[in-house]
Amino acid sequence: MIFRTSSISAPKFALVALAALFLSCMSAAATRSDLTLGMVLEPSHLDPTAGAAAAIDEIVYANIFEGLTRIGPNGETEPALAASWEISTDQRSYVFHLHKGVKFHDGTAFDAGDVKFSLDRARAADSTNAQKGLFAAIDQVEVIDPATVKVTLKYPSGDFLYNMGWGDAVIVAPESAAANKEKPVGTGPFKFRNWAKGSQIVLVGNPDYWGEKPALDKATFRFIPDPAAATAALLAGDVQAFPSFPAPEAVPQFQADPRFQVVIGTTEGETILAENNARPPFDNPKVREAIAHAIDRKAVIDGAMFGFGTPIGSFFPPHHPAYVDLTGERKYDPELARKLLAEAGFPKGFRTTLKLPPPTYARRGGEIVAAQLRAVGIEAQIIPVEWAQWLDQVFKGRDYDLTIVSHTEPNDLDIFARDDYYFNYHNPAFKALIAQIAATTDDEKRNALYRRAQQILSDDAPVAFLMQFPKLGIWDAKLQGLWKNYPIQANDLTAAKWAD
Amino acid sequence: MALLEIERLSVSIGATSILRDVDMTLDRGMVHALVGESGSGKTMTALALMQLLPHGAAMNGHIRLAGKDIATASESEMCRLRGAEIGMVFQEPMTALNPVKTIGEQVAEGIRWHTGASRAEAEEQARAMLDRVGLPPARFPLDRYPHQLSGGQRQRVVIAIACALKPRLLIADEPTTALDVILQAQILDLLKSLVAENDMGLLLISHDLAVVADMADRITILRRGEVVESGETVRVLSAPADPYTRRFTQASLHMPDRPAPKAASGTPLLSVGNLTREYPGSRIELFSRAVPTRAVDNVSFEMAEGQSIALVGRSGCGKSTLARMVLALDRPTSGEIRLDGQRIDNLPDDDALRQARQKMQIVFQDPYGSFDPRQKAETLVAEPLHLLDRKPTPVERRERVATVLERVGLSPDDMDKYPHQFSGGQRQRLAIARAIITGPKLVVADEPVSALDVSIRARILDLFADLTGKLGLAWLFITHDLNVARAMAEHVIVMDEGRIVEQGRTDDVLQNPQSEAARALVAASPDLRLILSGKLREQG
Amino acid sequence: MLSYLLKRLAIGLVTLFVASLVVFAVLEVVPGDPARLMLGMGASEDAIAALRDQMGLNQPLALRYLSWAGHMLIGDFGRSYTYGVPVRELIAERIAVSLPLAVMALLLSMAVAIPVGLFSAARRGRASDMAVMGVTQLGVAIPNFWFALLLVYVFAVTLRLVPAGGFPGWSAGPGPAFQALILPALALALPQAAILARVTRSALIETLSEDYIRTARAKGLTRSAVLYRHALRNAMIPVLTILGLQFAFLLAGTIIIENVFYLPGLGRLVFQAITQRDLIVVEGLVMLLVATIILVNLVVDLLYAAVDPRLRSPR
Amino acid sequence: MTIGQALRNPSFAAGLAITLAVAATALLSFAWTPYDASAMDIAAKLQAPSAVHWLGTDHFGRDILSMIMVGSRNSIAVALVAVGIGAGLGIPLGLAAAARGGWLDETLMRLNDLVFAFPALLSAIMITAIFGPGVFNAIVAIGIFNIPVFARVARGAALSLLRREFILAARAAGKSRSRIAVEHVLPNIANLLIVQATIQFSLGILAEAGLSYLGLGSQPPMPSWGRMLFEAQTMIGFAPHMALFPGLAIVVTVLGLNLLGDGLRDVLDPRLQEQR
Repeated sequence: MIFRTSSISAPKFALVALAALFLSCMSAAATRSDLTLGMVLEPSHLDPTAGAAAAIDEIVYANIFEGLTRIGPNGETEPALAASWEISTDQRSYVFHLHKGVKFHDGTAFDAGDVKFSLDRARAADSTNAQKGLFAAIDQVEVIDPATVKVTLKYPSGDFLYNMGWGDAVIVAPESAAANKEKPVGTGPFKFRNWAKGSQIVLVGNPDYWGEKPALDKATFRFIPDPAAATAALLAGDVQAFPSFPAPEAVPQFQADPRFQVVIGTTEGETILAENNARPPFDNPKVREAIAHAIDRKAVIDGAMFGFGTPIGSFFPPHHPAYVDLTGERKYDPELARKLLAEAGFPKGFRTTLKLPPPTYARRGGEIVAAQLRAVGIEAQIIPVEWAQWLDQVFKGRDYDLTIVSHTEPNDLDIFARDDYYFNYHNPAFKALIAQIAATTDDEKRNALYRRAQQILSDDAPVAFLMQFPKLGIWDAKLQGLWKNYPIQANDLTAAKWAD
Repeated sequence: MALLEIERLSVSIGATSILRDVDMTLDRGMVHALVGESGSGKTMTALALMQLLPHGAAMNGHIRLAGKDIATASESEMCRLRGAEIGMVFQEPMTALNPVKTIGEQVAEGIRWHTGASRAEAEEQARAMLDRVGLPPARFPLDRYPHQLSGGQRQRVVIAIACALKPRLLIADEPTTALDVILQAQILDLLKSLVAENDMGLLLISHDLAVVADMADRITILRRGEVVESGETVRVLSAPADPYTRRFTQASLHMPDRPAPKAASGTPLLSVGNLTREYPGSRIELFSRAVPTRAVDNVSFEMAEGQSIALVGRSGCGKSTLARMVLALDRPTSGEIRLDGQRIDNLPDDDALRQARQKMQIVFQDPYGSFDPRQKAETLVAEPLHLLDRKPTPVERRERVATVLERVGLSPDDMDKYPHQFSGGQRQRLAIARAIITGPKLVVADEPVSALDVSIRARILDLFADLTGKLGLAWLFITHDLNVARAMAEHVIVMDEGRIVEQGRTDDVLQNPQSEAARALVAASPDLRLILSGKLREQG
Repeated sequence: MLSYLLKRLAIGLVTLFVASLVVFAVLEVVPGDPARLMLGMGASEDAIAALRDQMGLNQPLALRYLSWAGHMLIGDFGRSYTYGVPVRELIAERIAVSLPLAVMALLLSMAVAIPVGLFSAARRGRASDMAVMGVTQLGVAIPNFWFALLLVYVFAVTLRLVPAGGFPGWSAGPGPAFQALILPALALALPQAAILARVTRSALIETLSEDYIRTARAKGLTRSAVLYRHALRNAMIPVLTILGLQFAFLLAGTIIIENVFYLPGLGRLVFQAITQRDLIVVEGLVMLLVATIILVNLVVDLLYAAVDPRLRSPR
Repeated sequence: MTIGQALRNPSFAAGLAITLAVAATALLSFAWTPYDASAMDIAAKLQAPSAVHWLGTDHFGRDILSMIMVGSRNSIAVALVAVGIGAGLGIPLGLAAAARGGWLDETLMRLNDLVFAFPALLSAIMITAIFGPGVFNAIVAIGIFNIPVFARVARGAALSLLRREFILAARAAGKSRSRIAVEHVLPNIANLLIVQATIQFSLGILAEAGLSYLGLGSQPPMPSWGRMLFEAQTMIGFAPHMALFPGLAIVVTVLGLNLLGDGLRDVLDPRLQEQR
């Protein structure tokens, strides 16, 4: 704990001294090897193969569990449990060579059988894996020998190695898989110690780790959903890092404070105003275009995110090599929006609803968007919903007009090609394009196709594109090795360490 | 040297003068009565002596206790005097004791406070004191709580508290007003003997001349905060010098001129046969059957038209329950009631009962509680007109109200006043007006004058007599006061523990009671005339 | 007295039973599928169906009620949908925060209110009484969460004396744990203390006008002796009533305050469980709170009897 | 008793003045506010109080004074309707329970117990979980908990009144129970109910603020005091004015109502009235 003694007047000193005495033990150590991280959401359990919550990966990914491959700090696919692999020329069979001498945290050995078990389990009929689509291409998994696995695909997949790096594809042991929700057992550099529900989860260093041991020997993830409390906890030193800080309004305060470093990175979160393309008047392209022109992305970013976030003109992350800046295509132009509305048959605008899930970006952004729509004549009634309702009503039931949400999965451009997706957007040309991308393994060719896809979405305006969600990382100035970006939602602590 | 000398005592609250130049002297072993009607300043005098006047009261003059002026004593000096030198007994035994402390604690508390005695010593003294006031420790252990005692027993506890340290001066403020006559006699006896035993001076505050005549050696009569007359009790009461005193004593002795009762004819107006009312008892244990209590037990009597009957008895003897059943406000467990030959005890709440109600009405004891404070006199008095078969028009209604108001001695202009704008006596007239507006044949009057001052009570009694003559009404007076029975009814029914123990002509029963209950009642009821003549005879 | 208490107990049990029906019925119609929430946006329909089966959500309603209520009778609150642990364990962890908080707040409010009430009643009508009552009037008007914000602003943000929120856990030692509970307890306690002080004062003043107070004064007891020996205990009856009600308010208050200070207590749990559609946790918690309130009322009834002998024995 | 006499009671006078001022502000907001309360000017966000924006601006650059003025409508409307629901249903129930007694009384009182056994806030959270947050549901949630309060007060007061002799006199005059309840009981307990209504009104304001603070009350763009506080919470470190003023608005309003209630209790006390 750090005190700015200069700000404390004399009479309060006794109290402060007392408080300092209580807490002195925490600041005494010379070089620390422990770290407390703040997280907004507490996961409901810790098994990444049985739940979609980003909060699970934010704790266990790369720390407790490892997959065949892993996704690195900049989104690159790297080897993990598989030291190397060979791909057949038809791109349909992969042979993975596994690291030897790897042990699970419960002492059982890791081998090819575990890989087969994990992949088969994930794609089984009764599997509760939230991302079964990742395994859709797999036809067969064979154990060649304890250190070699062969995976045969039904069709070539450019994303296969990348997909195997997701948290949902980590390798678990048959002995412990059933209990992973409560007591996760993986092969990673950290072991699960304990979980105080509603408060924190503690990991400790794994002395038997097969790879290079991390600098930290203890990591505590503390759950602080409230932005104000998050600010306070950082200021008080209760947490030393908040990799994804929830209160953009408080960031300038930390930027001005030399005790902290503020690292603004990127995420895979394309944040959009989704429109129900099947429901009038949003089935009318002119209405959708009008909405696209009615929105001032800068105001949304300034107002809801206090300036953090990158405006996007289509559904693609700006840090991706294939990104095209299309923000100029649908410019903020309320006059044009009104005109388009009139052309669509709504000269006086119309009334509609805007369902907002709980996160601040959605609620605040929604208020601004509603105000902007009101300015062109569209009266959008705000209906706040919980996530459970949002999933039920909006995502599954497609019972909505407008909603704001951030799509955080990496590489998820294909959602606009899905038939049953909640946008109700159907464009055969776009669908064909996505199919083509999936089957293309050459990077340059893929990127070209990606650019075309971006352009289609900008032209069709099935939804209004707002911004790429920023990663607001704030941590102690002496802390090093945390990820700047979120190519995948994870807090990989293998490289984290304290400077002296 | 006199025990207590009060000299030019004046008390005022704000601009209102409560007491003006009150003088009084009380000697050791003497009983001095302070008498007056409500608002005369009796209680204020007592509180001034104790220096327990309400917040904001200012006091002047001298109060000398055994020669020492305590009017200027400091609060801490007064604390030393109160309880030790001056004891006080209050009017309401039901509320004068702390409900959450045992009687032993409450008696011992003053002893410990003043003498610093140990708990055990103080308890020993408290036990002796309680025994002395008639609460033997064998039957009334110290750990009893007030709610486990009856009113009379509680008043004994209050007396024990007041006399625990044998104070030189005892002040008793209407100590028996809340008790029935039998308890009144017992408590007065107790006070008298305590005074004699300890050579105390007793300042007895009362509005009841009969009580005072029996108890007091000297008397001071207060009126509106001033002394009107003072002197030896018998002398003042038998030969009053001041006109107010004269009126006061006369009112106390007042007997209204009652019209001669008519000869009874044919069917009785009211006939009550074998009437019983039981209330479910409280279960002592969880699984035992509750024993019902009988408030009225197999009662039968008849009333002729135009007849006045007094129903007398100690409090709790069942007379009020009986009255409520007669008025069909409560249903009997068994037995029957007939009004004008028609059974009314089992009528459903409909037209038939409405017809019956036209013939009977009620006057209550409390002139304050018997009116809805938010309605005007006209509405209140006219309320029973609701019973008529044909509802009167507003004009007719006003006329009828005006007529009955005049009949009871009020002005038709009073119609637009609210109850709180009337005095107590006027309100009782209003209650009578309400009772007679439908032209009933029977009016039940439940203690109709016991809350009124003596002079007002005399005039209300006159009004009753007047109405009996003019309207041919039959009255059922419910009272514990034999003087009211004597004054108003030719026939008296004595009740005890739910049963009728004796009935007959009033004079016969009261002069020569046969039942034990009636004898006790008569013996305990002070009769001013008899007491004065007795005392005068004693003095020769 | 015994039969009175048994009757109250019986009424309490019936209330609890009806409450269980109400709670179950109400929560059944809450929209939102817990299984879908757990698996998130990318989940396939058959994965969700498989999870619903695992969670027992596909059984008929009546059967689920009976099994839920039956298990609760033997102290089994079921297993949390989202956390997968027994609800009882979750509650046990959270109660270790909420209970100390509520008790601290209750004690704090009593420790402030009763002396203040006594002080004010003893100085009735004087300037000091007026001033104190003015402050309490203000205290009653302050919403506890706003007060909490002010406390955070002053003590945590500006002075940095205590943490602004969060709970280090009892394992961190009593010092830091209490430190984390001080502001929330204050925020809960002071508005309640204001109410309690006013009730104490008016109950005392009411009692001071009783006849037995005059009896006690006539015994020679000083004003303050009368206040402490006679008035206080009698005035406790309305004060107890308010204390009983306040406990319920405190429980409700913890829902807001635990959210303000981010304390992992029952209040947060219930809020969180509702948003996560972890209905079994909500049901268990609501029943627990209802039972607590019924129990507290029963205790208040018992305390009445302890204070007032009239309720202890028949006449 | 005249208004002039009543105004000599300082608590009543102050309470009435504050309450009228708040009500007047709410009415004024229909006609005029310094700015459009929902107009955003994100460039002018988080300004401290100044001559331009008297109470500063919020994170969207909206004028806080205008928002507080418009928000008062919301607070008043919710509390008022909730009290209306509570009184409208609770008083007849309480009177019926007192006048009829027996099983009706027993049943109603047990239902009361049931409602009282649920912490109000918890039930409000459940109600909004089902029907979604919004003004209407906030009103229902607060209103339901007013019913037993009024029922209890009406019943208690009626029971003590029913023991008075003038009730017996009215029965002797042949009036039915329900007629007595309306003619004699209701006017006599009206004072008590009015005082209770002001108390519930102020509690309603607090409850609405609490619900809105938790995001369960009225929804944007309608400003509400509770939600303003919620939004201010994360910015308290650098924009404390956002938390200060809406909170003060709540305190002042509740204080005014409480003072009014206390004053009314004294002013309407029949014991004091009859002495006049």
